[in-house]
Amino acid sequence: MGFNFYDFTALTHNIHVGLVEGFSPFMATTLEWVIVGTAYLLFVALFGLLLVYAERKVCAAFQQRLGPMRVGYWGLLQTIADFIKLLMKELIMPRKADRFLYNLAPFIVIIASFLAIAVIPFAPGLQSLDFDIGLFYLTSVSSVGVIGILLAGWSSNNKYSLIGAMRSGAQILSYELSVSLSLLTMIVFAGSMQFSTIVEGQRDGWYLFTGHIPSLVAFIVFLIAGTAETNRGPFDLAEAESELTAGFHTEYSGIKFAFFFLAEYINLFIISAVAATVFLGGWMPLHFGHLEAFNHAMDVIPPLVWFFLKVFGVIFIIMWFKWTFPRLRVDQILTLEWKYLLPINLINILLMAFIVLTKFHF
Amino acid sequence: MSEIKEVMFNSDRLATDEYLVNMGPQHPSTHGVLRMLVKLEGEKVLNIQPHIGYIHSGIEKMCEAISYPQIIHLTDRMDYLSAHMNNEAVALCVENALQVEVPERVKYIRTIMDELARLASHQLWWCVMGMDLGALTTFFYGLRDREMILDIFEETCGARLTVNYNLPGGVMFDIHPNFQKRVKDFVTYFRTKLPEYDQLLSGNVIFRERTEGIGHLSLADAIAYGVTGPSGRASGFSNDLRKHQPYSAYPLVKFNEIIDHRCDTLARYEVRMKEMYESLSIIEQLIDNIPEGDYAVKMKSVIKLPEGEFYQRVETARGEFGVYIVSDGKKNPYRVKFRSPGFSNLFALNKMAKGHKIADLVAIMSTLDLVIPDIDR
Amino acid sequence: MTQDELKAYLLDKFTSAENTSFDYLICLSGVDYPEYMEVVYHLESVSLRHVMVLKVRTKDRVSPAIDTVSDIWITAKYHEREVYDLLGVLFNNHTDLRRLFLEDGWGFPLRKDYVDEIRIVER
Amino acid sequence: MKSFIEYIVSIFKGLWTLLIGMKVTGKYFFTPWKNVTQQYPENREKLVMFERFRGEVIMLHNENNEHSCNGCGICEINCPNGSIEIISKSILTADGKKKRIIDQHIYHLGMCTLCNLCVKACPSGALAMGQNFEHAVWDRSLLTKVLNQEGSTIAENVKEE
Repeated sequence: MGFNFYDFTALTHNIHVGLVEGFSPFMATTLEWVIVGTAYLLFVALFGLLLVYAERKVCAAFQQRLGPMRVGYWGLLQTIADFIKLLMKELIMPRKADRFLYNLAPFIVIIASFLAIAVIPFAPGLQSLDFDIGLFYLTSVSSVGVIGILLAGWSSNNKYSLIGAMRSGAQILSYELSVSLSLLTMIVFAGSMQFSTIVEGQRDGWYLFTGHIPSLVAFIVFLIAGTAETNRGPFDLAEAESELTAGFHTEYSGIKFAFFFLAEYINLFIISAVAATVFLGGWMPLHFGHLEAFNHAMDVIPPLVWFFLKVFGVIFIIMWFKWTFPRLRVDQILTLEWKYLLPINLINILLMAFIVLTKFHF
Repeated sequence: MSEIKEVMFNSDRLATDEYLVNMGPQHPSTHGVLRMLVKLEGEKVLNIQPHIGYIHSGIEKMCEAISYPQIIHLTDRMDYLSAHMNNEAVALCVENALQVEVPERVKYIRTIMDELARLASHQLWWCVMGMDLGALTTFFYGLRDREMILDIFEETCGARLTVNYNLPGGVMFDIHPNFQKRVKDFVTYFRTKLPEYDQLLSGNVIFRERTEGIGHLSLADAIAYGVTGPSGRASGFSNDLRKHQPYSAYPLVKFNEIIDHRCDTLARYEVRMKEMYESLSIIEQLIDNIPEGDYAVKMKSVIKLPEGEFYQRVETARGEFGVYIVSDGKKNPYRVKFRSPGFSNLFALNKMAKGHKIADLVAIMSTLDLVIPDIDR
Repeated sequence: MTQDELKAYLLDKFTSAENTSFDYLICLSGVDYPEYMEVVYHLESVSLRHVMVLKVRTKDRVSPAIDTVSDIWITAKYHEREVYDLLGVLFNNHTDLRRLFLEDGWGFPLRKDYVDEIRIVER
Repeated sequence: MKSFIEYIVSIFKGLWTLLIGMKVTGKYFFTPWKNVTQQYPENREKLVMFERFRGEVIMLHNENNEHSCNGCGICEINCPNGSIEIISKSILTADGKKKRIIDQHIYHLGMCTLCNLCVKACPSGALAMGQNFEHAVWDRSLLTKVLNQEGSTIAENVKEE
């Protein structure tokens, strides 16, 4: 079984064929589930740790510091040490908390992130779900997470948590609109909601470049709304530590807190991955129309590397936002959405439709 | 459908309620152990009741048992960010009571030190202001620059924060030979960094949205509540004692009293930012002209104040600081009272934050620049 | 002229008359003297820039009481609470005379006869 | 129409101020060699405190293990916190006279506020401020120190009390 860095279709196909031949259909399906599930779990855990480390180092560099330096070479093992610490911590529950919902909330948050990650195309053949409504599915499952946040805030029986959860609810419900509309702009342009089609459509140039101004506007709006969607600064009202100590997860400790923490970073990854896929061509290498030599040089770099380069690029920009800007106030966050992003988005869709109709694109 | 409507508009079942939140004593944005009982309606602040005294250290009582030079090391610990000014207030009060004229050199050194301390305090305030508004990076940039001032303090005074540098009759040591060069280096360095502060925070659209028109404190209220310092000057209350009752070398320098009439959080922010420029210019005027001479006059080994009452006011980074000493002719004061700026400023918070959001409360508290040991004493 | 009228008249002269107008209360301190308590007001006029010190003695040292000035200068409300807290001077007509720093039932630590054997070490 | 133009302008102005802010942080991100962090235990060898730094009170001893403290107690009087205690003892001098000299100069570091008043007040210059700042100990009693070294004697040229 040859291993191809450029196309994983053969690998996944071979595994599938091998399983179907070796086991009964039911067993084969179950085993496939287990393998895919384990792969995603591993990926999420490791990538979450990596992102936490990256965030600390990036933030340190913005602030002229060094960041974690003690555990491992350049502090590489710091997040693992932190994770072990979180695992061993006592799980504390407020006496008057709603036991069932309090325990349920972190799982809802993290399950929502897991559901969303399923449709992300990492490389050709490395995607577990390839619907024809992929983008639609993604926007709908990613908004399930807010239920977890609301539950966490309400059930902990803490006023700070409740305020944080309410802020988060208002914020995510509003920004869901902007995320969807900016993606809708690109759907109009791409003509499909299926991730594989969208990526394939960017073979000759990323949508960010081929879609003229509307796609650039959509990209900026998506970045802003996506940052808000992940509850990160400058939109981190739900856990604004200078106002609400820790917002909705004030009362959580140990592994349950780790779930919230991990979910935040996985959401960051999802938003960046969607941005990379829809606007920056996913795993597709950088191609410019007729520059054959350049295009071939770009093809040498494996798609998986392309994908992660783009994802990290977007993640870096979102981190840059967080470590530069002050936090918005709750009414300003809604003003920004309803008075600025929404009208811009609506006009943007019109423009995009006009461009698509007149075929005024590359 | 009609049922749903009934439920939705039935005011009994949809009653809103006020609720109380204890912000503090352990809260990230109260800058110490201050507890505020905040009455909220949703996010809106209805009433704030500050509860203080968590780190009351009884300095006024302690002062009654110790001698005058020893008082100074306690005033360090009240408003630790304005330690020099607090010390100077006590030193000046004792000197005035004894009618001692300090050498010119002492006056210059004290003034430069005051302004350096004011800069350090405003830098820390700036970082914390950014942090309270959620821009964490400002904290590190501010502390980075503050470090240079603290190094200057450490080299000359021997300590970074609780310097205890002033004594009745002069200062504890002469300035270090490197002092002038270091201060000049710092002034040139900081002049390049201050515009960066503006780019990062002052000009930022989010920051302006968060501060403009928030926390209005009218001139009449500022006077009635006794809000002094930059917070009062942002309401148009001209109260800079460096201008009105100049002490030390302040009569010799030219500087502007920064007054703003916009009365809001942004005005308080900008007054402090402009004051940093004024402080730099005061230092520049003095640093090259420090006259030769003694760094202290010889005082008696046991300082006894004549019977009577003495009051001295100085301008610290937070506002007007007063020392009121009642002496009965012994070597210990009969009664010492400190008028601390933070105490009066704190209680105007309720007036300013009423009707705003919780996030604004944090921003307003930040611009008041409270130091809790200063309030509790 | 009764005492109240006198007070009102004097305070009116203080705060609003053109050549006095003491509108800014700098400091309000209480001092414990052997026979009486004294409350000292440091006043300044913002427009005219002159300063005045006003002293009021109480009749009694054990349970001293004087009228509040918090209706004239709002900041006095809190300064008076501090004086009450530390010296036990009662302020008549004060709207919110509670202890400020210490808990209820604590003595008045700034009085000269205050004894606290645990926390105060005599040298 | 005017308000519409203002609306558009405000968007671009807002974005511009945000970009300026990002420029500042970005500048520091891409110049990591300008980082200001000092890694403390690692740089212990290179770490030199300023000569006036007040870390603790020490008593100066010369090479013959002699100090210049005559036990006058002025430092004890001048200390605001009572962190200095002087215990003196009587000895018989060579010519048969009784003389009080210092036995132990006890210094409670845990109570000291490092205000420098004792050093300033000392008439014979026996005390000084040390630069050591690593005072952490497991037991509080270790913070009570005896400043005159064991077997040390008073230097000859010091004025008697």
